[in-house]
Amino acid sequence: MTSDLTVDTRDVEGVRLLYPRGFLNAHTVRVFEGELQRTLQDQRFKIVVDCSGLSYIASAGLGAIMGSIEEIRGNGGDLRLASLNETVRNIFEILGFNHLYRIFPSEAEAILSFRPGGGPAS
Amino acid sequence: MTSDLTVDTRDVEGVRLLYPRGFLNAHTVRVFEGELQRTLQDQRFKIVVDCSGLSYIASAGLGAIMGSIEEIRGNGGDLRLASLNETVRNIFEILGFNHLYRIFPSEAEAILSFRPGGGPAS
Amino acid sequence: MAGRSVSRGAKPSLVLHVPSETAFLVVVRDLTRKMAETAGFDATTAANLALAVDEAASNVIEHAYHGKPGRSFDVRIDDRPKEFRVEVVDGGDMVDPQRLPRVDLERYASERRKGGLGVHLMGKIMDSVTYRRSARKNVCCLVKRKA
Amino acid sequence: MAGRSVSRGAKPSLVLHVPSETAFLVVVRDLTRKMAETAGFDATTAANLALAVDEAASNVIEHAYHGKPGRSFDVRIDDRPKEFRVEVVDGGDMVDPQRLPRVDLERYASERRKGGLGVHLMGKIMDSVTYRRSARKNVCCLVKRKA
Ligand SMILES: Nc1ncnc2c1ncn2[C@@H]1O[C@H](COP(=O)(O)OP(=O)(O)O)[C@@H](O)[C@H]1O
Ligand SMILES: Nc1ncnc2c1ncn2[C@@H]1O[C@H](COP(=O)(O)OP(=O)(O)O)[C@@H](O)[C@H]1O
Repeated sequence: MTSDLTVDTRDVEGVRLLYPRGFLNAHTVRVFEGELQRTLQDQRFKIVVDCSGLSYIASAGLGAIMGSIEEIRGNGGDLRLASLNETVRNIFEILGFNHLYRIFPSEAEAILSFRPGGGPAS
Repeated sequence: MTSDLTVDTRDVEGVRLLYPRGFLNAHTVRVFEGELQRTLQDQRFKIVVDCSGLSYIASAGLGAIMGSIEEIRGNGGDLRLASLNETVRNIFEILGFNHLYRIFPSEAEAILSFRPGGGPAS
Repeated sequence: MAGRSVSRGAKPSLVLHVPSETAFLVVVRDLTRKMAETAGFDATTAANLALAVDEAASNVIEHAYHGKPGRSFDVRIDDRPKEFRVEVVDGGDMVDPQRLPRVDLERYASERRKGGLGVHLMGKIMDSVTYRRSARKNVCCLVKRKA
Repeated sequence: MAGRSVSRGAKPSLVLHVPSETAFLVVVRDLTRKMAETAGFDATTAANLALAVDEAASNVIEHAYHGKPGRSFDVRIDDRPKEFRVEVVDGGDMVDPQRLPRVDLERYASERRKGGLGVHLMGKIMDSVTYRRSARKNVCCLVKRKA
Protein backbone atom coordinates (compact mmCIF):
# COMPACT_ATOMS: atom_id res chain seq x y z
CA MET A 1 0.00 0.00 0.00
CA THR A 2 1.45 3.36 -0.96
CA SER A 3 1.27 6.13 1.53
CA ASP A 4 0.93 9.64 0.12
CA LEU A 5 2.20 11.49 3.18
CA THR A 6 3.69 10.53 6.50
CA VAL A 7 4.87 13.04 9.08
CA ASP A 8 7.37 11.77 11.62
CA THR A 9 8.45 14.03 14.45
CA ARG A 10 11.48 14.30 16.70
CA ASP A 11 12.68 16.71 19.40
CA VAL A 12 16.30 17.94 19.38
CA GLU A 13 17.67 20.67 21.67
CA GLY A 14 14.15 21.80 22.45
CA VAL A 15 13.36 22.09 18.75
CA ARG A 16 10.45 20.09 17.28
CA LEU A 17 11.42 18.57 13.95
CA LEU A 18 8.72 17.61 11.45
CA TYR A 19 9.55 15.24 8.61
CA PRO A 20 6.86 15.29 5.94
CA ARG A 21 7.57 12.41 3.56
CA GLY A 22 5.59 12.24 0.31
CA PHE A 23 3.64 15.16 -1.13
CA LEU A 24 1.62 17.88 0.55
CA ASN A 25 -1.54 18.89 -1.29
CA ALA A 26 -5.30 19.10 -0.66
CA HIS A 27 -5.39 15.31 -0.25
CA THR A 28 -2.73 15.03 2.42
CA VAL A 29 -2.80 18.39 4.20
CA ARG A 30 -4.91 17.15 7.15
CA VAL A 31 -2.07 14.87 8.26
CA PHE A 32 0.40 17.73 8.21
CA GLU A 33 -1.99 20.14 9.92
CA GLY A 34 -2.62 17.50 12.58
CA GLU A 35 1.08 17.25 13.43
CA LEU A 36 1.43 21.03 13.42
CA GLN A 37 -1.53 21.37 15.80
CA ARG A 38 -0.12 18.70 18.10
CA THR A 39 3.17 20.61 18.15
CA LEU A 40 1.40 23.80 19.26
CA GLN A 41 -0.61 21.89 21.88
CA ASP A 42 2.69 20.54 23.22
CA GLN A 43 3.76 24.16 23.58
CA ARG A 44 6.61 23.58 21.15
CA PHE A 45 7.12 26.82 19.29
CA LYS A 46 10.62 26.26 17.92
CA ILE A 47 9.83 24.25 14.82
CA VAL A 48 11.89 22.97 11.90
CA VAL A 49 10.16 21.40 8.93
CA ASP A 50 12.75 19.15 7.27
CA CYS A 51 11.59 18.93 3.65
CA SER A 52 14.16 16.42 2.42
CA GLY A 53 11.41 13.81 1.98
CA LEU A 54 8.91 16.23 0.45
CA SER A 55 8.49 15.80 -3.30
CA TYR A 56 6.17 18.76 -3.79
CA ILE A 57 3.88 21.18 -1.98
CA ALA A 58 0.62 22.76 -3.15
CA SER A 59 -1.22 25.78 -1.79
CA ALA A 60 -3.04 23.68 0.80
CA GLY A 61 0.30 22.89 2.45
CA LEU A 62 1.52 26.45 2.21
CA GLY A 63 -1.77 27.62 3.72
CA ALA A 64 -1.28 25.28 6.68
CA ILE A 65 2.10 26.86 7.41
CA MET A 66 0.75 30.37 6.89
CA GLY A 67 -2.22 29.67 9.15
CA SER A 68 -0.05 28.80 12.14
CA ILE A 69 2.86 31.20 11.85
CA GLU A 70 1.28 34.07 13.82
CA GLU A 71 0.58 31.85 16.81
CA ILE A 72 4.10 30.40 16.65
CA ARG A 73 5.81 33.76 16.47
CA GLY A 74 3.39 35.29 18.99
CA ASN A 75 4.72 32.70 21.46
CA GLY A 76 8.32 33.70 20.85
CA GLY A 77 9.01 30.82 18.48
CA ASP A 78 9.47 30.38 14.75
CA LEU A 79 8.87 27.86 12.00
CA ARG A 80 11.95 27.36 9.85
CA LEU A 81 12.48 25.17 6.82
CA ALA A 82 15.35 22.93 5.75
CA SER A 83 16.43 20.82 2.78
CA LEU A 84 13.91 21.99 0.17
CA ASN A 85 14.22 20.28 -3.20
CA GLU A 86 14.29 22.36 -6.38
CA THR A 87 10.52 22.06 -7.01
CA VAL A 88 9.56 23.09 -3.49
CA ARG A 89 12.11 25.92 -3.27
CA ASN A 90 10.89 27.26 -6.59
CA ILE A 91 7.31 27.48 -5.29
CA PHE A 92 8.48 29.29 -2.14
CA GLU A 93 10.30 31.78 -4.34
CA ILE A 94 7.37 32.29 -6.72
CA LEU A 95 5.23 33.23 -3.73
CA GLY A 96 7.93 35.32 -2.06
CA PHE A 97 7.78 32.98 0.94
CA ASN A 98 11.57 33.03 1.08
CA HIS A 99 11.17 36.55 2.53
CA LEU A 100 8.63 35.42 5.12
CA TYR A 101 10.43 32.28 6.31
CA ARG A 102 14.02 31.39 7.11
CA ILE A 103 15.14 28.56 4.87
CA PHE A 104 18.29 26.49 5.50
CA PRO A 105 20.21 24.07 3.30
CA SER A 106 20.30 21.44 6.04
CA GLU A 107 18.38 20.40 9.12
CA ALA A 108 21.48 20.87 11.30
CA GLU A 109 21.81 24.52 10.28
CA ALA A 110 18.12 25.10 10.96
CA ILE A 111 18.44 23.59 14.46
CA LEU A 112 21.58 25.60 15.23
CA SER A 113 19.84 28.81 14.18
CA PHE A 114 17.60 28.44 17.26
CA ARG A 115 20.61 28.54 19.66
CA PRO A 116 21.15 31.92 21.30
CA GLY A 117 23.14 33.93 18.75
CA GLY A 118 22.25 31.47 15.95
CA GLY A 119 23.31 32.92 12.59
CA PRO A 120 21.12 34.40 9.89
CA ALA A 121 19.56 32.30 7.14
CA SER A 122 21.95 31.42 4.36
CA MET B 1 12.43 18.44 -26.34
CA THR B 2 12.31 14.99 -24.80
CA SER B 3 13.61 12.12 -26.80
CA ASP B 4 11.90 8.78 -26.25
CA LEU B 5 14.67 6.59 -27.60
CA THR B 6 18.19 7.09 -28.84
CA VAL B 7 20.47 4.28 -29.95
CA ASP B 8 24.17 5.03 -29.90
CA THR B 9 26.60 2.45 -31.25
CA ARG B 10 30.25 1.61 -30.69
CA ASP B 11 32.64 -1.10 -31.88
CA VAL B 12 34.94 -2.81 -29.37
CA GLU B 13 37.11 -5.87 -30.14
CA GLY B 14 35.05 -6.55 -33.23
CA VAL B 15 31.85 -6.48 -31.21
CA ARG B 16 29.10 -4.02 -32.14
CA LEU B 17 27.64 -2.43 -29.03
CA LEU B 18 24.14 -0.93 -29.14
CA TYR B 19 23.04 1.49 -26.42
CA PRO B 20 19.29 1.96 -26.45
CA ARG B 21 18.52 4.89 -24.12
CA GLY B 22 14.87 5.53 -23.21
CA PHE B 23 12.10 3.02 -23.75
CA LEU B 24 11.50 0.51 -26.51
CA ASN B 25 7.85 0.08 -27.50
CA ALA B 26 5.67 0.35 -30.62
CA HIS B 27 6.45 4.08 -30.77
CA THR B 28 10.21 3.81 -30.75
CA VAL B 29 10.94 0.39 -32.24
CA ARG B 30 11.73 1.72 -35.73
CA VAL B 31 14.81 3.49 -34.39
CA PHE B 32 16.07 0.32 -32.75
CA GLU B 33 15.29 -1.84 -35.79
CA GLY B 34 17.11 0.66 -37.98
CA GLU B 35 20.30 0.34 -35.94
CA LEU B 36 20.00 -3.43 -35.87
CA GLN B 37 19.57 -3.51 -39.66
CA ARG B 38 22.56 -1.23 -40.13
CA THR B 39 24.59 -3.58 -37.94
CA LEU B 40 23.69 -6.56 -40.13
CA GLN B 41 24.41 -4.59 -43.30
CA ASP B 42 27.85 -3.79 -41.83
CA GLN B 43 28.30 -7.56 -41.52
CA ARG B 44 28.67 -7.21 -37.76
CA PHE B 45 27.24 -10.37 -36.26
CA LYS B 46 28.75 -10.20 -32.77
CA ILE B 47 26.32 -7.88 -31.06
CA VAL B 48 25.87 -6.71 -27.49
CA VAL B 49 22.81 -4.70 -26.54
CA ASP B 50 23.76 -2.74 -23.42
CA CYS B 51 20.42 -2.12 -21.69
CA SER B 52 21.70 0.08 -18.85
CA GLY B 53 19.86 3.06 -20.36
CA LEU B 54 16.70 1.12 -21.19
CA SER B 55 13.82 1.85 -18.82
CA TYR B 56 11.43 -0.73 -20.27
CA ILE B 57 10.79 -2.91 -23.30
CA ALA B 58 7.48 -3.94 -24.87
CA SER B 59 6.74 -6.76 -27.31
CA ALA B 60 7.62 -4.60 -30.30
CA GLY B 61 11.21 -4.39 -29.06
CA LEU B 62 11.36 -8.08 -28.21
CA GLY B 63 9.99 -8.87 -31.67
CA ALA B 64 12.75 -6.82 -33.28
CA ILE B 65 15.37 -8.90 -31.47
CA MET B 66 13.56 -12.16 -32.24
CA GLY B 67 13.21 -11.20 -35.89
CA SER B 68 16.95 -10.83 -36.42
CA ILE B 69 18.40 -13.59 -34.25
CA GLU B 70 18.28 -16.33 -36.91
CA GLU B 71 20.23 -14.23 -39.40
CA ILE B 72 22.76 -13.28 -36.73
CA ARG B 73 23.35 -16.85 -35.54
CA GLY B 74 23.22 -18.16 -39.12
CA ASN B 75 26.25 -15.98 -39.77
CA GLY B 76 28.16 -17.42 -36.85
CA GLY B 77 27.41 -14.52 -34.55
CA ASP B 78 25.15 -13.89 -31.58
CA LEU B 79 23.15 -11.14 -29.94
CA ARG B 80 23.82 -10.92 -26.21
CA LEU B 81 22.38 -8.62 -23.61
CA ALA B 82 23.93 -6.74 -20.70
CA SER B 83 22.89 -4.62 -17.74
CA LEU B 84 19.13 -5.23 -17.74
CA ASN B 85 17.20 -3.38 -15.07
CA GLU B 86 14.71 -5.25 -12.88
CA THR B 87 11.71 -4.39 -15.09
CA VAL B 88 13.38 -5.50 -18.31
CA ARG B 89 14.88 -8.66 -16.79
CA ASN B 90 11.50 -9.60 -15.41
CA ILE B 91 9.91 -9.42 -18.87
CA PHE B 92 12.69 -11.57 -20.34
CA GLU B 93 12.03 -14.14 -17.64
CA ILE B 94 8.25 -14.09 -18.07
CA LEU B 95 8.76 -14.92 -21.75
CA GLY B 96 11.51 -17.46 -21.10
CA PHE B 97 13.87 -15.32 -23.20
CA ASN B 98 16.56 -15.90 -20.60
CA HIS B 99 16.82 -19.42 -22.08
CA LEU B 100 17.05 -18.11 -25.66
CA TYR B 101 19.58 -15.33 -25.06
CA ARG B 102 22.74 -15.00 -23.03
CA ILE B 103 22.36 -12.22 -20.53
CA PHE B 104 25.29 -10.64 -18.64
CA PRO B 105 25.38 -8.38 -15.59
CA SER B 106 27.77 -5.98 -17.32
CA GLU B 107 28.76 -4.88 -20.80
CA ALA B 108 32.39 -5.93 -20.16
CA GLU B 109 31.38 -9.49 -19.39
CA ALA B 110 29.23 -9.62 -22.51
CA ILE B 111 32.13 -8.41 -24.68
CA LEU B 112 34.56 -10.87 -23.09
CA SER B 113 32.16 -13.73 -23.76
CA PHE B 114 32.84 -13.29 -27.48
CA ARG B 115 36.59 -13.96 -27.04
CA PRO B 116 37.62 -17.47 -27.99
CA GLY B 117 36.92 -19.54 -24.88
CA GLY B 118 34.69 -16.81 -23.41
CA GLY B 119 32.88 -18.17 -20.34
CA PRO B 120 29.23 -19.15 -20.03
CA ALA B 121 26.48 -16.66 -19.13
CA SER B 122 26.25 -15.89 -15.45
CA MET C 1 29.22 7.24 -31.65
CA ALA C 2 26.43 7.15 -34.22
CA GLY C 3 22.90 7.98 -33.13
CA ARG C 4 19.24 8.17 -34.06
CA SER C 5 16.33 9.41 -32.06
CA VAL C 6 12.57 9.82 -31.98
CA SER C 7 11.22 13.05 -30.55
CA ARG C 8 7.84 14.71 -30.45
CA GLY C 9 6.13 17.80 -31.77
CA ALA C 10 2.73 19.20 -30.76
CA LYS C 11 0.04 16.59 -30.15
CA PRO C 12 -3.74 16.35 -30.28
CA SER C 13 -5.47 16.61 -26.95
CA LEU C 14 -5.56 14.01 -24.27
CA VAL C 15 -8.43 13.94 -21.77
CA LEU C 16 -8.37 12.53 -18.28
CA HIS C 17 -11.78 11.88 -16.74
CA VAL C 18 -11.36 12.06 -12.97
CA PRO C 19 -13.63 11.17 -10.03
CA SER C 20 -14.17 14.07 -7.59
CA GLU C 21 -11.78 12.82 -4.91
CA THR C 22 -8.57 14.42 -3.76
CA ALA C 23 -6.85 11.01 -3.92
CA PHE C 24 -6.72 11.48 -7.71
CA LEU C 25 -4.96 14.84 -7.64
CA VAL C 26 -1.59 13.12 -7.76
CA VAL C 27 -2.60 11.41 -11.01
CA VAL C 28 -3.68 14.73 -12.53
CA ARG C 29 -0.36 16.17 -11.48
CA ASP C 30 1.78 13.34 -12.84
CA LEU C 31 -0.02 13.35 -16.19
CA THR C 32 0.27 17.11 -16.59
CA ARG C 33 3.94 17.09 -15.70
CA LYS C 34 4.66 14.30 -18.16
CA MET C 35 2.81 16.08 -20.96
CA ALA C 36 4.54 19.38 -20.14
CA GLU C 37 7.94 17.71 -20.29
CA THR C 38 6.97 16.10 -23.58
CA ALA C 39 5.92 19.55 -24.82
CA GLY C 40 9.50 20.71 -24.19
CA PHE C 41 9.30 22.52 -20.85
CA ASP C 42 12.18 22.02 -18.42
CA ALA C 43 11.63 19.94 -15.29
CA THR C 44 10.99 22.88 -12.95
CA THR C 45 8.54 24.58 -15.29
CA ALA C 46 6.78 21.26 -15.91
CA ALA C 47 6.45 20.77 -12.13
CA ASN C 48 5.01 24.29 -11.82
CA LEU C 49 2.49 23.70 -14.61
CA ALA C 50 1.48 20.47 -12.89
CA LEU C 51 0.98 22.41 -9.67
CA ALA C 52 -1.24 25.01 -11.36
CA VAL C 53 -3.46 22.23 -12.73
CA ASP C 54 -3.46 20.48 -9.33
CA GLU C 55 -4.74 23.76 -7.83
CA ALA C 56 -7.48 24.14 -10.45
CA ALA C 57 -8.57 20.53 -9.90
CA SER C 58 -8.46 20.93 -6.10
CA ASN C 59 -10.75 23.93 -6.42
CA VAL C 60 -13.22 21.96 -8.53
CA ILE C 61 -13.36 19.21 -5.90
CA GLU C 62 -13.57 21.60 -2.95
CA HIS C 63 -15.60 24.50 -4.29
CA ALA C 64 -17.55 23.39 -7.37
CA TYR C 65 -18.43 19.97 -5.85
CA HIS C 66 -18.09 20.93 -2.16
CA GLY C 67 -16.04 17.84 -1.44
CA LYS C 68 -18.77 15.43 -2.52
CA PRO C 69 -17.51 12.19 -4.06
CA GLY C 70 -19.40 10.49 -6.91
CA ARG C 71 -19.00 13.39 -9.34
CA SER C 72 -16.25 13.79 -11.91
CA PHE C 73 -14.39 16.36 -13.96
CA ASP C 74 -12.24 16.37 -17.08
CA VAL C 75 -8.70 17.57 -17.56
CA ARG C 76 -8.04 18.25 -21.23
CA ILE C 77 -4.40 18.70 -22.18
CA ASP C 78 -3.55 20.36 -25.47
CA ASP C 79 0.02 20.65 -26.60
CA ARG C 80 -0.26 23.31 -29.32
CA PRO C 81 2.60 24.60 -31.43
CA LYS C 82 2.86 27.92 -29.57
CA GLU C 83 1.27 27.13 -26.23
CA PHE C 84 0.53 24.45 -23.68
CA ARG C 85 -3.15 24.62 -22.79
CA VAL C 86 -5.03 22.75 -20.08
CA GLU C 87 -8.77 22.98 -19.53
CA VAL C 88 -10.38 21.73 -16.33
CA VAL C 89 -14.10 21.14 -16.94
CA ASP C 90 -16.67 20.44 -14.22
CA GLY C 91 -20.45 20.19 -13.88
CA GLY C 92 -20.65 21.74 -10.42
CA ASP C 93 -21.36 25.18 -9.02
CA MET C 94 -20.34 28.16 -11.12
CA VAL C 95 -17.35 30.29 -10.29
CA ASP C 96 -17.70 34.05 -10.42
CA PRO C 97 -14.25 35.10 -11.61
CA GLN C 98 -14.94 38.63 -10.32
CA ARG C 99 -15.23 37.28 -6.84
CA LEU C 100 -12.01 35.29 -6.79
CA PRO C 101 -9.88 36.68 -3.99
CA ARG C 102 -6.72 38.67 -4.55
CA VAL C 103 -3.95 37.87 -2.13
CA ASP C 104 -1.77 40.51 -0.49
CA LEU C 105 1.07 38.38 0.83
CA GLU C 106 2.35 41.21 3.08
CA ARG C 107 -0.85 41.12 5.06
CA TYR C 108 -1.67 37.47 4.48
CA ALA C 109 -0.18 35.97 7.63
CA SER C 110 -1.69 38.54 9.96
CA GLU C 111 -5.12 38.03 8.41
CA ARG C 112 -4.91 34.41 9.59
CA ARG C 113 -6.46 33.29 6.34
CA LYS C 114 -5.67 30.02 4.69
CA GLY C 115 -7.43 30.42 1.33
CA GLY C 116 -6.59 32.38 -1.79
CA LEU C 117 -3.10 31.00 -2.32
CA GLY C 118 -4.21 28.51 -4.99
CA VAL C 119 -5.69 31.10 -7.33
CA HIS C 120 -2.69 33.35 -6.68
CA LEU C 121 -0.24 30.54 -7.57
CA MET C 122 -2.13 29.67 -10.76
CA GLY C 123 -1.82 33.29 -11.87
CA LYS C 124 1.90 33.43 -11.05
CA ILE C 125 2.66 30.21 -12.93
CA MET C 126 0.48 30.55 -16.04
CA ASP C 127 0.45 33.22 -18.74
CA SER C 128 -3.33 33.27 -18.55
CA VAL C 129 -6.06 31.77 -16.39
CA THR C 130 -9.63 32.29 -17.59
CA TYR C 131 -13.00 30.97 -16.46
CA ARG C 132 -15.96 30.50 -18.79
CA ARG C 133 -19.29 28.73 -18.86
CA SER C 134 -19.83 26.42 -21.84
CA ALA C 135 -22.58 23.82 -22.47
CA ARG C 136 -23.62 24.04 -18.82
CA LYS C 137 -20.13 23.27 -17.69
CA ASN C 138 -17.50 25.38 -15.95
CA VAL C 139 -14.27 25.60 -17.90
CA CYS C 140 -11.08 26.83 -16.27
CA CYS C 141 -8.53 27.40 -19.03
CA LEU C 142 -4.83 27.57 -18.16
CA VAL C 143 -2.36 28.64 -20.84
CA LYS C 144 1.44 28.73 -20.86
CA ARG C 145 3.22 30.08 -23.94
CA LYS C 146 6.18 28.17 -25.28
CA ALA C 147 9.50 29.99 -25.21
CA MET D 1 9.39 8.93 16.25
CA ALA D 2 5.63 9.52 16.11
CA GLY D 3 3.85 9.18 12.78
CA ARG D 4 0.63 9.60 10.87
CA SER D 5 -0.17 8.67 7.33
CA VAL D 6 -2.79 8.80 4.58
CA SER D 7 -3.17 5.73 2.43
CA ARG D 8 -5.71 4.60 -0.11
CA GLY D 9 -8.27 1.85 -0.61
CA ALA D 10 -10.13 0.95 -3.81
CA LYS D 11 -11.17 3.89 -5.98
CA PRO D 12 -13.84 4.65 -8.57
CA SER D 13 -12.71 4.45 -12.15
CA LEU D 14 -10.50 6.88 -13.94
CA VAL D 15 -10.70 7.19 -17.72
CA LEU D 16 -7.97 8.38 -20.05
CA HIS D 17 -9.13 9.40 -23.51
CA VAL D 18 -6.20 8.93 -25.86
CA PRO D 19 -5.56 9.95 -29.50
CA SER D 20 -4.61 7.01 -31.74
CA GLU D 21 -0.89 7.75 -31.87
CA THR D 22 1.92 5.63 -30.50
CA ALA D 23 3.47 8.76 -28.96
CA PHE D 24 0.80 8.53 -26.24
CA LEU D 25 1.59 4.95 -25.24
CA VAL D 26 4.07 6.19 -22.67
CA VAL D 27 1.32 8.23 -21.00
CA VAL D 28 -0.98 5.18 -20.89
CA ARG D 29 1.86 3.23 -19.36
CA ASP D 30 2.77 5.80 -16.71
CA LEU D 31 -0.84 6.26 -15.65
CA THR D 32 -1.46 2.51 -15.37
CA ARG D 33 1.70 1.97 -13.39
CA LYS D 34 0.85 4.78 -10.98
CA MET D 35 -2.67 3.45 -10.43
CA ALA D 36 -1.36 -0.09 -9.97
CA GLU D 37 1.12 1.08 -7.35
CA THR D 38 -1.65 3.00 -5.63
CA ALA D 39 -3.74 -0.19 -5.70
CA GLY D 40 -1.00 -1.86 -3.67
CA PHE D 41 0.98 -3.82 -6.26
CA ASP D 42 4.75 -3.89 -5.90
CA ALA D 43 6.89 -1.94 -8.38
CA THR D 44 7.70 -4.91 -10.64
CA THR D 45 4.08 -6.10 -10.83
CA ALA D 46 2.91 -2.53 -11.46
CA ALA D 47 5.43 -2.24 -14.33
CA ASN D 48 4.16 -5.53 -15.76
CA LEU D 49 0.53 -4.42 -15.55
CA ALA D 50 1.50 -1.19 -17.30
CA LEU D 51 3.17 -3.25 -20.02
CA ALA D 52 0.06 -5.39 -20.56
CA VAL D 53 -2.03 -2.24 -21.01
CA ASP D 54 0.62 -0.73 -23.31
CA GLU D 55 0.33 -3.89 -25.45
CA ALA D 56 -3.47 -3.70 -25.58
CA ALA D 57 -3.31 -0.01 -26.54
CA SER D 58 -0.61 -0.66 -29.15
CA ASN D 59 -2.84 -3.30 -30.72
CA VAL D 60 -5.76 -0.86 -30.88
CA ILE D 61 -3.60 1.71 -32.66
CA GLU D 62 -2.00 -0.82 -35.03
CA HIS D 63 -4.76 -3.31 -35.69
CA ALA D 64 -8.14 -1.73 -34.84
CA TYR D 65 -7.19 1.66 -36.33
CA HIS D 66 -4.46 0.45 -38.74
CA GLY D 67 -2.09 3.17 -37.60
CA LYS D 68 -4.41 6.00 -38.67
CA PRO D 69 -4.17 9.12 -36.50
CA GLY D 70 -7.25 11.25 -35.74
CA ARG D 71 -9.11 8.47 -33.92
CA SER D 72 -9.08 7.85 -30.19
CA PHE D 73 -9.62 5.17 -27.58
CA ASP D 74 -10.35 5.05 -23.85
CA VAL D 75 -8.41 3.40 -21.08
CA ARG D 76 -10.65 2.86 -18.06
CA ILE D 77 -8.88 1.96 -14.84
CA ASP D 78 -10.86 0.39 -12.03
CA ASP D 79 -9.24 -0.32 -8.70
CA ARG D 80 -11.74 -2.73 -7.16
CA PRO D 81 -11.45 -4.28 -3.70
CA LYS D 82 -10.43 -7.70 -5.01
CA GLU D 83 -9.04 -6.93 -8.46
CA PHE D 84 -7.36 -4.33 -10.61
CA ARG D 85 -9.30 -4.03 -13.86
CA VAL D 86 -8.41 -2.09 -17.00
CA GLU D 87 -10.61 -1.81 -20.05
CA VAL D 88 -9.30 -0.56 -23.37
CA VAL D 89 -12.20 0.59 -25.54
CA ASP D 90 -11.96 1.48 -29.23
CA GLY D 91 -14.28 2.22 -32.14
CA GLY D 92 -12.21 0.52 -34.81
CA ASP D 93 -12.19 -2.88 -36.49
CA MET D 94 -13.40 -5.82 -34.46
CA VAL D 95 -11.07 -8.42 -33.04
CA ASP D 96 -11.94 -12.08 -33.41
CA PRO D 97 -10.57 -13.52 -30.18
CA GLN D 98 -10.64 -17.00 -31.77
CA ARG D 99 -8.16 -15.84 -34.34
CA LEU D 100 -5.63 -14.34 -31.96
CA PRO D 101 -2.37 -16.20 -32.48
CA ARG D 102 -0.89 -18.59 -29.94
CA VAL D 103 2.86 -18.35 -29.64
CA ASP D 104 5.14 -21.37 -29.36
CA LEU D 105 8.33 -19.73 -28.17
CA GLU D 106 10.40 -22.84 -28.95
CA ARG D 107 9.62 -22.46 -32.63
CA TYR D 108 9.16 -18.71 -32.60
CA ALA D 109 12.63 -17.65 -33.71
CA SER D 110 12.86 -20.14 -36.53
CA GLU D 111 9.47 -19.06 -37.86
CA ARG D 112 10.97 -15.57 -38.32
CA ARG D 113 7.77 -14.03 -37.11
CA LYS D 114 7.65 -10.81 -35.24
CA GLY D 115 4.01 -10.69 -34.13
CA GLY D 116 2.08 -12.53 -31.46
CA LEU D 117 4.32 -11.63 -28.55
CA GLY D 118 2.03 -8.85 -27.33
CA VAL D 119 -1.03 -11.04 -26.89
CA HIS D 120 1.19 -13.73 -25.34
CA LEU D 121 2.64 -11.24 -22.82
CA MET D 122 -0.80 -9.91 -21.88
CA GLY D 123 -1.88 -13.47 -21.08
CA LYS D 124 1.23 -14.18 -19.02
CA ILE D 125 0.90 -10.99 -16.97
CA MET D 126 -2.86 -10.82 -16.36
CA ASP D 127 -5.18 -13.29 -14.63
CA SER D 128 -7.66 -12.83 -17.46
CA VAL D 129 -7.80 -11.08 -20.84
CA THR D 130 -11.19 -11.03 -22.56
CA TYR D 131 -12.52 -9.30 -25.66
CA ARG D 132 -16.14 -8.28 -26.10
CA ARG D 133 -18.23 -6.05 -28.32
CA SER D 134 -20.38 -3.51 -26.46
CA ALA D 135 -22.38 -0.53 -27.82
CA ARG D 136 -20.54 -0.81 -31.15
CA LYS D 137 -17.20 -0.62 -29.42
CA ASN D 138 -14.46 -3.19 -28.89
CA VAL D 139 -13.65 -3.73 -25.25
CA CYS D 140 -10.47 -5.50 -24.20
CA CYS D 141 -10.76 -6.26 -20.48
CA LEU D 142 -7.61 -6.99 -18.47
CA VAL D 143 -7.95 -8.24 -14.91
CA LYS D 144 -5.37 -8.87 -12.19
CA ARG D 145 -6.50 -10.25 -8.84
CA LYS D 146 -5.14 -8.71 -5.70
CA ALA D 147 -3.07 -10.98 -3.50
N1 LIG E 1 -13.56 26.18 -9.28
C1 LIG E 1 -14.07 27.02 -8.35
N2 LIG E 1 -15.42 27.04 -8.16
C2 LIG E 1 -15.97 27.87 -7.23
N3 LIG E 1 -15.24 28.73 -6.47
C3 LIG E 1 -13.91 28.75 -6.61
C4 LIG E 1 -13.27 27.91 -7.56
N4 LIG E 1 -11.94 28.15 -7.50
C5 LIG E 1 -11.77 29.08 -6.55
N5 LIG E 1 -12.96 29.46 -5.99
C6 LIG E 1 -13.15 30.49 -4.93
O1 LIG E 1 -11.93 31.20 -4.77
C7 LIG E 1 -11.42 31.05 -3.43
C8 LIG E 1 -9.89 30.99 -3.44
O2 LIG E 1 -9.45 29.78 -4.01
P1 LIG E 1 -7.97 29.30 -3.72
O3 LIG E 1 -7.04 30.44 -3.99
O4 LIG E 1 -7.73 28.06 -4.47
O5 LIG E 1 -7.92 29.03 -2.15
P2 LIG E 1 -8.75 27.95 -1.31
O6 LIG E 1 -9.25 26.94 -2.27
O7 LIG E 1 -7.70 27.42 -0.38
O8 LIG E 1 -9.83 28.73 -0.63
C9 LIG E 1 -12.07 29.82 -2.89
O9 LIG E 1 -12.15 29.83 -1.49
C10 LIG E 1 -13.43 29.85 -3.58
O10 LIG E 1 -14.31 30.70 -2.90
N1 LIG F 1 -7.13 -4.92 -30.82
C1 LIG F 1 -6.96 -5.74 -31.89
N2 LIG F 1 -7.74 -5.59 -32.98
C2 LIG F 1 -7.60 -6.41 -34.05
N3 LIG F 1 -6.67 -7.39 -34.14
C3 LIG F 1 -5.86 -7.59 -33.10
C4 LIG F 1 -5.96 -6.78 -31.93
N4 LIG F 1 -5.03 -7.21 -31.05
C5 LIG F 1 -4.37 -8.22 -31.65
N5 LIG F 1 -4.85 -8.47 -32.88
C6 LIG F 1 -4.38 -9.52 -33.83
O1 LIG F 1 -3.52 -10.41 -33.11
C7 LIG F 1 -2.21 -10.41 -33.68
C8 LIG F 1 -1.15 -10.58 -32.60
O2 LIG F 1 -1.07 -9.42 -31.80
P1 LIG F 1 0.23 -9.16 -30.94
O3 LIG F 1 0.49 -10.39 -30.15
O4 LIG F 1 0.05 -7.93 -30.15
O5 LIG F 1 1.42 -9.00 -31.97
P2 LIG F 1 1.61 -7.87 -33.09
O6 LIG F 1 0.72 -6.73 -32.72
O7 LIG F 1 3.04 -7.57 -32.99
O8 LIG F 1 1.22 -8.53 -34.38
C9 LIG F 1 -2.09 -9.14 -34.45
O9 LIG F 1 -1.16 -9.22 -35.49
C10 LIG F 1 -3.53 -8.93 -34.94
O10 LIG F 1 -3.76 -9.68 -36.10
